[in-house]
Amino acid sequence: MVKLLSKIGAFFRNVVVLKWAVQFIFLGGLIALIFNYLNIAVGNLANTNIAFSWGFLGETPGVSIAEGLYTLPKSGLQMLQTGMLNMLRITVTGIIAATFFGTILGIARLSNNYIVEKTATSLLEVVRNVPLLVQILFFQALILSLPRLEVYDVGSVLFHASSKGVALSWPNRQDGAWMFMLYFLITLYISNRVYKQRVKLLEEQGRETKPFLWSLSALVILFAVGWYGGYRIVGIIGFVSGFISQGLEVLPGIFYQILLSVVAGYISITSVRKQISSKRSGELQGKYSDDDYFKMIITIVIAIVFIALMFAPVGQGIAKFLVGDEPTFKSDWGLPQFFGGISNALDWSITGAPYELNMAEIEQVGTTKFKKYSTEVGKSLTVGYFATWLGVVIYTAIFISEIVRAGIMAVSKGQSEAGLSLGLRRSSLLRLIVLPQAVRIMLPPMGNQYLNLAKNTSLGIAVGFPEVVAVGQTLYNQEGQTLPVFLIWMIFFSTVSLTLSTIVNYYNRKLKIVER
Amino acid sequence: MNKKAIVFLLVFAMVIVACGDTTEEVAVEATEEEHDHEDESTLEQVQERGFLKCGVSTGATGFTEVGDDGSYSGFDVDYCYAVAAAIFGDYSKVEFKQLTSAERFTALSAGEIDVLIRNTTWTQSRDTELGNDFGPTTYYDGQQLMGRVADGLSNSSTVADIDGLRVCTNAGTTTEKNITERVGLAGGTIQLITVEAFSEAIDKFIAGECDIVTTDGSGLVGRRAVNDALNDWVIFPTSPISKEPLGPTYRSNDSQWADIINWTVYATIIADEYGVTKANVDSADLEANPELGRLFGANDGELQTKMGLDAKAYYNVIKQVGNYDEIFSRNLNPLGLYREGGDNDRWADGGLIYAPPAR
Amino acid sequence: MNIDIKKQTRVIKENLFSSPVSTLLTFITSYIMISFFRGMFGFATAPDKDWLSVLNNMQLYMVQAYPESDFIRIWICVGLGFIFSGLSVGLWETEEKTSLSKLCLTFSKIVSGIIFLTIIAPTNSVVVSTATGIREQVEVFSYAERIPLLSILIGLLVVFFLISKINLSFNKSLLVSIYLFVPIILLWIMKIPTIQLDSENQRVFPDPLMPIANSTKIPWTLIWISFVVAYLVGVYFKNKKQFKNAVSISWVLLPLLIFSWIFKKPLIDLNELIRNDIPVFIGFLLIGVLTIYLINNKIVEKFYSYYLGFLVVVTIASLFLKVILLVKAALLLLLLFSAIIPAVSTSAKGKRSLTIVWIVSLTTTAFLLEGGTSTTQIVVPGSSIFGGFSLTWLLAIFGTYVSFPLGVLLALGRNSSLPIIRGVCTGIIELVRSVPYITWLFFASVTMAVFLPDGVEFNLIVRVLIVTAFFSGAYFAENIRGGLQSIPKGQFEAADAIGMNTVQKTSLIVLPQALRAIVPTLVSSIITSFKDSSLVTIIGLFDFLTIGRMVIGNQSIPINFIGHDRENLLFIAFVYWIFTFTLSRRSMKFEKRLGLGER
Amino acid sequence: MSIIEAKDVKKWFGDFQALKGISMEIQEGEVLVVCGPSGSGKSTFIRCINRLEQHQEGSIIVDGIELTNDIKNIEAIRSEVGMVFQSFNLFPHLTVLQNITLAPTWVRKKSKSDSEQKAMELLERVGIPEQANKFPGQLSGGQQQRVAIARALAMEPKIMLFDEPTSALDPEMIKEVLDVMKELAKSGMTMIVVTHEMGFAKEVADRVMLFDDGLMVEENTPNEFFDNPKNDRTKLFLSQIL
Repeated sequence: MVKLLSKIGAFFRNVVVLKWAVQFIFLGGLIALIFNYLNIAVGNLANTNIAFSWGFLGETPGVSIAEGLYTLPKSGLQMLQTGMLNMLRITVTGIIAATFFGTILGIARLSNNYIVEKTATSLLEVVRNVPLLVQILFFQALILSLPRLEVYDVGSVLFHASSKGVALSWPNRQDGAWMFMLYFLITLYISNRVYKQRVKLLEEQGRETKPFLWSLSALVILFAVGWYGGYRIVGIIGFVSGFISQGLEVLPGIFYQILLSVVAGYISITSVRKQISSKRSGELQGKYSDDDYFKMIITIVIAIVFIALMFAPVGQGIAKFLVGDEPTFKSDWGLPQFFGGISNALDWSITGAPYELNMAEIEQVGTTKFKKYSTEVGKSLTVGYFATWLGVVIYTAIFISEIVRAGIMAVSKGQSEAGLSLGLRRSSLLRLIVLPQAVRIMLPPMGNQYLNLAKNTSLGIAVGFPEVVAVGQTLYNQEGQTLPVFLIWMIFFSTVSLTLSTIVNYYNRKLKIVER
Repeated sequence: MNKKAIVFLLVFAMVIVACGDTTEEVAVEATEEEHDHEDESTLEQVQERGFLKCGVSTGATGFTEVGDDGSYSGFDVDYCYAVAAAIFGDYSKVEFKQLTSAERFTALSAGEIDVLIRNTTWTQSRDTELGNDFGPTTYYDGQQLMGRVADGLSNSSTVADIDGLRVCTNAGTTTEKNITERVGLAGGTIQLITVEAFSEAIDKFIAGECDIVTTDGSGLVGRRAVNDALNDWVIFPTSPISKEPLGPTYRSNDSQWADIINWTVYATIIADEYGVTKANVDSADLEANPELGRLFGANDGELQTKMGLDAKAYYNVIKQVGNYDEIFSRNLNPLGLYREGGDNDRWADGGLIYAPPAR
Repeated sequence: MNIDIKKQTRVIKENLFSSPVSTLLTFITSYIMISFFRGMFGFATAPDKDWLSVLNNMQLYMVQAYPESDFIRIWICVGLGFIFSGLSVGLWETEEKTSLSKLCLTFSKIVSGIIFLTIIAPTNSVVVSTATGIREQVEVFSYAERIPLLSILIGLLVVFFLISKINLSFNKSLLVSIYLFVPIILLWIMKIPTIQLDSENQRVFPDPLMPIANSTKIPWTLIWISFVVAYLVGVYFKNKKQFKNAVSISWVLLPLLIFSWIFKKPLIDLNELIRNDIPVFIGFLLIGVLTIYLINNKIVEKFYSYYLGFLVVVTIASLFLKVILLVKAALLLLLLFSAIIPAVSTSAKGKRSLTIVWIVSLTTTAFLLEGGTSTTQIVVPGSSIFGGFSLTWLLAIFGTYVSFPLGVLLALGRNSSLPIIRGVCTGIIELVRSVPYITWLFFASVTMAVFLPDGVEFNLIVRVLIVTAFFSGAYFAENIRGGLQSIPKGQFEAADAIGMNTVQKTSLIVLPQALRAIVPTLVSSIITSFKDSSLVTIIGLFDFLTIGRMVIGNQSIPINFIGHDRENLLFIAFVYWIFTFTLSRRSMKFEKRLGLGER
Repeated sequence: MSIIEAKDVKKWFGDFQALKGISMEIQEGEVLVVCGPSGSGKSTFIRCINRLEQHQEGSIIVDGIELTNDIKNIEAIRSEVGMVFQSFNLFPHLTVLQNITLAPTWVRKKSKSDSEQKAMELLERVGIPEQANKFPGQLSGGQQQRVAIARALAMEPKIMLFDEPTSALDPEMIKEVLDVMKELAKSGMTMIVVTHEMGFAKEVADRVMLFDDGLMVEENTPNEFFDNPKNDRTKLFLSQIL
């Protein structure tokens, strides 16, 4: 008896047992807590007559949106899509602009010129210490204090700003633009290959092969060929995706459910097998620790949960979405539609220049006296877009300038001395020694700033820019479904953050490897 | 004594100290509320608490305004005061909660407020789906549009004339949907810019970002009276594109509470019918007008006491806040909103303001 | 003199015109800066701007609807803040000396700057005339105004030049009180137009000139005097380490005190106070002090574990029994102290420090309980809670308060060796961080109510604080994790090797090192919270920004400020800037000093 | 009776096998020097003895207690076994005195005055009593390592483990640390020392062991080990190191 008791005692004193017991108690408590709150939520929702449902995604919200893909969305999903695209539009252009201005400002802060340096510093101190929201509101007030768009302001202009927003001359996309863009990417790849090839030749044969000149001329030639119609070769992809689209239309929703389940199962099984085989090398018969077992189990459990979800209503919903089931979601983002869209965009019967440089145009609305900026020709930015864009770009640029400055300062001292002692010129010193290292220091904090920029676009709600949060708010004001909208926000923003950080991490890793 | 236990206690105490303040606050509130909710009627809760929690707008000229010392005034605010006067005999026992349009119904159903008097439109879906009930309409409003004469608009313009224009409105209300639907019916499209507060929409209109601004007629008239020095602004179409009856909102399933709110509104209307005002309520001839007598508690105020109120409850309302006409003219006349000839005139004069008899 | 000018020209040439590109840049930047200033000046001084809409609503801006009869509470809290600042400035006074001539040089630099700005300021500004609706040039800064102003400024310059000849040097920290003195003097002498209403509630035209906010003159002056006194006290006690510790602890506890005393209005029942609270307080004070002084006595030491066991039992029992809250809290505090007393109070110095800490914490607890447990809230006519600038600060400080412990826990969890806990904490941190703050605020304002049990209701501010706790907690966690990762692995191994358990390892070895590394982050995070709190305007909380852009622009009764939100926006931006700028500058200086002291 | 008994100890890191079956016995009061090329598993082995690493097969018995997953045994063994690290691992935020008194007060539950007294004695013993109130960052490497030894001794261990205690030190500091260790060895402490200081091994060791590739290649008395090694691997090792 005593022996048994002491055995039980020893069992509970076992480190491994303790470790997992603590964790499972924690997990159990957490699950119980979540379950409890979900229960409460279900009860409360029942009391207020608002049942949790995704139905609003398919219903017509009956509200129009200021700008974006669908200004008169047919379904809640289309409305959210519009908001998401608006948000992405501002994020992508904002990141590019903020990096550009931030780098300039960062260099300006290192400038020897007293006035330039002080101006950059005072800009930093002002922008950094005022809340972004106030800045965005201020920019809006600034644009609104511009003159109205008057009756006599009609015709084509290079640039025009008024209280209605800003209009710029712009290379407008023509029918072939998507094809050309794809073609251009391929061109970039080819010229990169040419560069590497020539460098290799240089190294092997030890003669001057002018890699830069070669790749540049390849780029120019291919670009010229593409611009005057050569881009139509990409139409092959469109042709293929047309077939794919037709093929996909036949497939029922259950196919996707099964396909996703099989993929999940396959991934989990291969990863478990990998883990098992990694400990099975010859005579060194490895031992599994409790953590290894846990990893295997959790992989399998996740896969099972995923598969189960695939056959639950969630999976059916996803499948419906992928099938592009018109009556349910009125979405244009199903897989057949997606490939159909590609085949439409990449059609080799399209001719003409891919882009056309247009002046901004102020046009008359119908037969009235009202004027507006043309949305077809040139580029017109609404006040909300412009204020938000300016706000987030300047705010982020300021932080980026600090990062750039710190990055360059961190490298420049000892490294510059070393470089100079090798006889490098100042320009090549910056290009070959300082920048590559500074970029490596700068990249992780830059990634954080990009994420902040993406999140800060949500402040557009204060100036009437219909990004995803503003649109979501309008939607739940109409339908009362706050919880689903909140979930959609979460999924969307998590995806954006994850994508951004993946990209940044990819480059980070790449640069690290290059360094070694 | 095991040292491990002490360390555990230490950490535990640290956690308590660390979140002490919020937990305490939470605990106090939680117990208070649990106590409150033991099948008590809203009236009992309010009386026990000692003040009324009234939900109002975050800012609507003429309806809810905050003065430079944080004091409240406005048409909706006065009705909150009236309800407090009826319950406590003291109009000042109100705690205002300023709510955005998005959170107002959540706040009401969660019990954060006792009554919502926040230019809220009475619609079927809100009445049925959200677990609310609506009191008598205090202000008959309707959505209209405002443009400039200089742009070629006049008060005979219609919704069809705004095809292709940029329209500003405020978010979270029925106006966004109304205008989209109406323009759609007229075969046009608009570019709709939605901002949070109506004052921002007006700013955009003044600056010229928007060609048209739309909201309830009362808001438009009010702002035109203040901002349009040139007499250039025009409100159209003459008959509003929607019906927006605004009035108090409360949780359903509490008829006693509903009666109190409803009859507070009716009392102001009836007093107006008899011409009884704040100033002359003491000299009102209750004998000659038995309806007034019943309402003001002359004969024991049996009806009021059955509601759970003081016999003098509605006398207090008129004495301290005033009748409908006083509330209206005090708050809305300065903005250029008048009752005469409109929907909000007395029913006898062709308006819609009508109260059931106090019998 | 001649050489001096030559030198100056050379410096200017080197700094501004060293190369053609540099020269071009100099001109372009100067042009942009000057035209930006002229634009801003024209925008701010245009006659359609009614700056009285800002001045007249100052009370609304600061405390919203907090009742005037209770303003004394706010003054006491602000005063406490200043007293502690004074003490801190005195205690951590720098040895740096500055002289009157240096000070005058700074002032003359500022005045010269203002002279330059006055000269380049625009004369006209374009506004839309309300009478005709046409844009027109309006004179905003006439030469008739400019020239007297310039002559005054030049006069000042001369005065400063003369004063600078006086040879007088004083301590740099003393400057703070001089800087504070200037606005307070201005409060007494400056007169500006103020809105007055006549008997019929009509605005009196033209606006009569009145001193700035009559009602705040005396409180501010008193506060300034107490600041100076506190500063002197601080200087006097400069070398007392215990005093420094006490002030540091008080800084942490001060917000709690302010919180409980601003929101709650305790009914002070003198009878009960004398019969219950004061004896309990004194009793516990004595027990604590006795324990501190006697526990390491050889005879007493033997009974330490019995004493502790007894204390644990009594404390646990008291938590379930119906005794006054002060006893419960004091017991808990005593237990906490008793656990650490034997380890700390071995030396006379340790005993003294511990006694001070004990007295301070017991007193604060007692005060907190008096305020915190009282059910009587301040009755605010209008809103349940005050708003405006006070709310902004409340959100910033309490956001940090609640998020810090959570951040520590999350960071520890993420760094844990236990996979499930690590996974969950990582998940929470990443999920919370990936979504913008504004969506969390929407969650607080509309969605959270769904998750609360029937009958439990949190004020929106409490809900916002909960959400903020998670949001900035997640950011904190990332910063703290950086601190944790900077601890070498050997530290853990060494702790293991001397036989410490996980809790001891964490609390004695890991956290002290990690937290020290993130002190600077703490300040910058308060600044971020302060700025981020402006977002609550979108969910309709009445913070500083909301009042400026939503409330004042809607005022029509009795004074009409409809549409005047641009000047308010500019004012808000300015106030935010002043606060964050000074705070970040101070923290930078403090950091530098901290760093120097440590190494 | 032997104080440490290891039988066929095996340890894997992932699929790399660090220990391939080590067996040994150490008597009380014995000083054992372990040497071998880097990566041979010598550090891993002594870290297994106080559970900084977990062995997967075989058994280790310290002072009659078997080292299992039982948390009670682990705690018991850790308070019997002191350890000194190559990189000192002093706690930088605590003074020298606090570093030493930390474990006695918190783990052994001794009163602070007692442990401070003891700490001062130990500091005298390692020869740096005047440094008691300095922070580790203000000391030299040799002084830090001596503090680390004092810290380990403060727990009054029966066994001391030294994991290359001198390899992060300058030559002149090595001597002062080795002197302390010699003194300790003479006082009859059971010690396992991983080191390349062959002079130390010759002078104080009772036995010397050579590890290679996770196996114990040779075990011998110091004289035999250096003058007459049995194994070719030992000869090679000695020829490289001497």
